[in-house]
Amino acid sequence: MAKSAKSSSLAPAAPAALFVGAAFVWPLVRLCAAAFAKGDEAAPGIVRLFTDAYDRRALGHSIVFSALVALASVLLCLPGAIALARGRFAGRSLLRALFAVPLSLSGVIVGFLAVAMLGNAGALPSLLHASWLRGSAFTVGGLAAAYLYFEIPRATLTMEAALAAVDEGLLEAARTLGARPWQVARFVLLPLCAPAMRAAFGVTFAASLGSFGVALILAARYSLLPVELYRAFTGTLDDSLAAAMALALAVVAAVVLMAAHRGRR
Amino acid sequence: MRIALDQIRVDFPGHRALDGVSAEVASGTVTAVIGPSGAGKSSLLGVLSGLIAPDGGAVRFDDEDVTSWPAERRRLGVVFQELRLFDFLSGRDNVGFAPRVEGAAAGERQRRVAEALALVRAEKFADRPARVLSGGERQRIALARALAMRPRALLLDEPFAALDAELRRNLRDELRALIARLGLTALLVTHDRDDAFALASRLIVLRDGRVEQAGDAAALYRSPASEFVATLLGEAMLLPIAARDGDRAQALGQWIAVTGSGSRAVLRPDALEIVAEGGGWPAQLVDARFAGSRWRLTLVGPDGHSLTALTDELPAAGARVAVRPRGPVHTV
Amino acid sequence: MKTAFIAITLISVSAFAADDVVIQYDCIPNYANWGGVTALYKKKTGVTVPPDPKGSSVAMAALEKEKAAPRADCAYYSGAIGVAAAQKGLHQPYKPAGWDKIPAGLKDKDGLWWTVHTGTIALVVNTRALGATPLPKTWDDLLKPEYKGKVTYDDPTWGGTGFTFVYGINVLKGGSATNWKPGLAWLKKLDANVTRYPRESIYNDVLRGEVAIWINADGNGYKMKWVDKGPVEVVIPKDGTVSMPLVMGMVKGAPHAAATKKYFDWLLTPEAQGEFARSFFRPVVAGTLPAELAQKFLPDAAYAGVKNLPLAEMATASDGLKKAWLGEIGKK
Amino acid sequence: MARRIRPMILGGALSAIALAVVLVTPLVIVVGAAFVPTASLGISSEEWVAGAGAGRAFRYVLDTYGHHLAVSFEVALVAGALAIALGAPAGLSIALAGRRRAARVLETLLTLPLAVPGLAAAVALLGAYPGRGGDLGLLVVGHVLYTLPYAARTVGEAARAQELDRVLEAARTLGAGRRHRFRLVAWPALRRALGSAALVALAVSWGEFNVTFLLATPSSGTFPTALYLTYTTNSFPVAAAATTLLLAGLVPLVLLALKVGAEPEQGA
Repeated sequence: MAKSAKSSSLAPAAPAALFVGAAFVWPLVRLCAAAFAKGDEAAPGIVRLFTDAYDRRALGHSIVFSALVALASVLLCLPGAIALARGRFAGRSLLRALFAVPLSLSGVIVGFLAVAMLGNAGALPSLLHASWLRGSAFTVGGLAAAYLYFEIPRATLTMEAALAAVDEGLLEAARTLGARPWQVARFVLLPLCAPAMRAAFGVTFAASLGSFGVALILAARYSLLPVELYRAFTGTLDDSLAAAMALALAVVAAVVLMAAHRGRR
Repeated sequence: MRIALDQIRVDFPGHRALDGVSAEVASGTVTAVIGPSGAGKSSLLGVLSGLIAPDGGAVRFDDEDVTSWPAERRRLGVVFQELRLFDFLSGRDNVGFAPRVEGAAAGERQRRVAEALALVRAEKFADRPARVLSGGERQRIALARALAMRPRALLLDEPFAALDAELRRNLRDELRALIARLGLTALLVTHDRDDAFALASRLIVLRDGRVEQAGDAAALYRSPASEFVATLLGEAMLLPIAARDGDRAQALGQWIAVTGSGSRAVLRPDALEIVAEGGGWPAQLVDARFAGSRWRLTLVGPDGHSLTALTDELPAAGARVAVRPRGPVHTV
Repeated sequence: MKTAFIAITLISVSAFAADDVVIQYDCIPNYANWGGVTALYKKKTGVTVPPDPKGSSVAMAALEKEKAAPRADCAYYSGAIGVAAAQKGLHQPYKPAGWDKIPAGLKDKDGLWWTVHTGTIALVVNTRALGATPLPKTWDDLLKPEYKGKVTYDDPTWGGTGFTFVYGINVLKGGSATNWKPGLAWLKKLDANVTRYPRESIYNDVLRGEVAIWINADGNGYKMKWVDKGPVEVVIPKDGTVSMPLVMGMVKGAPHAAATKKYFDWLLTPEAQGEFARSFFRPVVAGTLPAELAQKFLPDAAYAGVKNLPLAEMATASDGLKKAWLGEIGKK
Repeated sequence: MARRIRPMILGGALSAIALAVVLVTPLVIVVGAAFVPTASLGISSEEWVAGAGAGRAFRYVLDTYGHHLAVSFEVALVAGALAIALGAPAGLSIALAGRRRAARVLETLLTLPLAVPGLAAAVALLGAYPGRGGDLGLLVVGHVLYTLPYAARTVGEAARAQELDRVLEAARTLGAGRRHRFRLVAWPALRRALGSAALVALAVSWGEFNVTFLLATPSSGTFPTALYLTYTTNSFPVAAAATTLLLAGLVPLVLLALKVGAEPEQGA
């Protein structure tokens, strides 16, 4: 076999692999074990997660809520992402910076921003004299708005990166073939953007699912799994249930991300 | 420097890239390795440059076995197909790379860089960042970078593939003059016969990892060892031979002078001439177009065989003509 | 992997020098003025007692989880949770100087826990947020539809005050240490009017009017009214309520034991007790409640119906009642 | 040069600008609230400690949570350094190894943590290494888990974009040994990517909350955990001041990362 002198060895990657193994893979294995262990409870955490109506609903809420937020953010941000990826206009890099900064905000800040803006004593209700907005931060709608705020930067920048490869010449070709603007969008642009949108959906879904700070601060009566996980882990010391919830979050997020990134590169 | 390859074998998962290739590049000559894509050309270049360790066989520079030498010790000036310039450096710093790693003193470095840039006439744009140069400019810088190393030989991998026809012809002529002037040994890897004939005096024809034929370029063109070589090196019409009598053979009902012991005659368009009716194969003129310096005629010969001829003048329209080889025809 | 952690820990040397810190679980700055007390202690001794957002139940849970390698030095609990922690063997005995000034019923005979100040479960009402709805007078008023979405109490699995209320209302409604049905039934009815069961201090939310009625310690209400000048009134329900001692305990295996003992001693000094009093939590050491603060409390008559609950019984029932509350109300 | 009017781009740009305004306005209002003593926005509950003036709010935050700021700074530096030390060589060697299966498997392994929510990773870490909760080492490990993948990916993509494997081969044919190849080719080619990866790692660690919240204790909490404290227990101006301090660390890091990471503009 020609050991082509070209292919360099993967040795430099060993330390990083060992680290991720010891700090992530091994703990995840222990997490699975804990989730399936009964301990002094009636049944293993993973079973109780699905038999207990409240916790099951929290898991359901988390998945549905994250999916809706991810879908909304992808559709909302597609035009902007196309402009950022394809357009050459002044201030483009400034605009991208305005998205990059909020991207690095952690959930807890976004939760606080929501309360500051839409709380009972929030700034927006008084600035806009819209009393119906008062306290809306603590409703499901407020929670969705906060999550959307949290995901817009992520969706936009993920799609922008993926859209750089879109060949605009195809749109012009379609026009020369008689396609009207909406037909160009529907039959050429959308298929071209589909991989980027799928990737962005995966990333925003996983981020929403795992987002803990926003839910902790707004903690409306709409139960979300990360908060129940926090309660199980710190409040009732139910390690097996906490492990099961953590495992559920991890598996759902990983599966959706893998599916969204199928066929990338 | 004389380069010799002895029974070189290279296996990659799933296929054998080079299967016992032996060849020689005489010192001071320019040899071209030609073959379709997948024939093993780039593997050969990899083995020569030291970037690929062969599974078998030996590489010798002037009778010294260098098979195990790493690329950085071989001092072969390689101009890659993708050029592979250091885009984070200027043109000038690219050219200065080899002298720098060699540890040459600053003054010496500047002198060698200036000399290399002059050779390829790249002084004007040398100080701009490499990534903003045009295709032709990047090509010159890549060549200068190899020359600045004062290489023992040049390895050129499809050097003109990415350039447009006109630029290609200029650079080709310049490179040919440059190599001659420097007396360099060079090996060119290409799938384009025009490049091969323009630069190389000797050819090595590669097919599926084996040497199909090697030797003087003109000899290979005129007397190819196989149909593969014949069609690779030029446009060829292959006529079946009905009968053979010593150095004469009968094809399409006419007796013609032949060489070689093949069963089919290799006719080149430039080796056919148009004569009055009865002087050769009776043919009907079907199409004629002016191909730059000469006329390209398409004719239909006996029992429908199509013949192509390159001639200086155009026969009168509708005239009944005949086609005849100018000299002996090689058979494969 | 162990060595890697030690290496990483060594690299990231904690920003704290060895003993100029005391880690107190449940040290919420604007609850019972812990912010002011710890700031005063730091000014006096340079020792930092960092703030900690844990409620009493979560603090006890954290101590249980870290039993093998304790992180905390001491913990502050509302009511019986501290006694429960002592029963679980999480504390080590220490009788701070001034031990004898603490009334008998409010301290453990072995020094495993002791009361630092006391409060009373009451209704902390933001009148602006309540709007036109009249002030509730009794517990049963809270069940009326006009209080829908206006009532809140801390999740008992998070905070001790919440637990003290849940246990207390059960006793008031005829339940006992082992029979929780009356209390849970009443709380189930109240659930219709409850906005949310927070798992963090919502002092600011109440002050800003995010929340109308907060069932919590009376001291917080008085502080909002007199110190923060918020539109807040304190209501002691006519059909009785319960007192709530706030206890402290030293963690078994506390990393900074010496510093903790000095800290505990200081907490019972008139200076510290006076600082606590500024948040209208009644100091446990008699005579340290300044007169001008005392007269801002509701008249003693309002406190006539306040029951003192037997802490030991309450402690043993704590885990069970919390799970029952979760099952019936928390997780519905 | 005639610029083709591209309606799609125009529409897209406007919607991007609108979204940017939605994103930035709350931040501006909150940062503003930290400087302007807005009694209306929230009654200060530390009237006698923080006082009304903005300066007092910042001083209150620094007095009360200064330690958390120090821990955040320290954890970010250590985690950032480890992320680069482990991630960069890994990203580079994976990129240079090209199509081999082992390289692709390694690449997936290294980016796996990003697929899993921070909270779950923290629970897993505490489960696998009990008793180490609150130990700064575990906190740093949690942060490295979420910064190492960025470093590996950024460096790897930079190497692939510049076809570094081929350029290194060219350098070898020009006589450059291993040391020269690193110093004169790999380093200049990847310097930008490394810089941007380091800055991103610092920014991620500085703002990290999901992994940190369960791993931290009062003495080893980073500033975001202090932020949570101010949101729940302090007045609005103090919370706004704390948020401003966090942004003061975050914004420069992010903008610098963008600038350092940006490709040199094509063209003269």
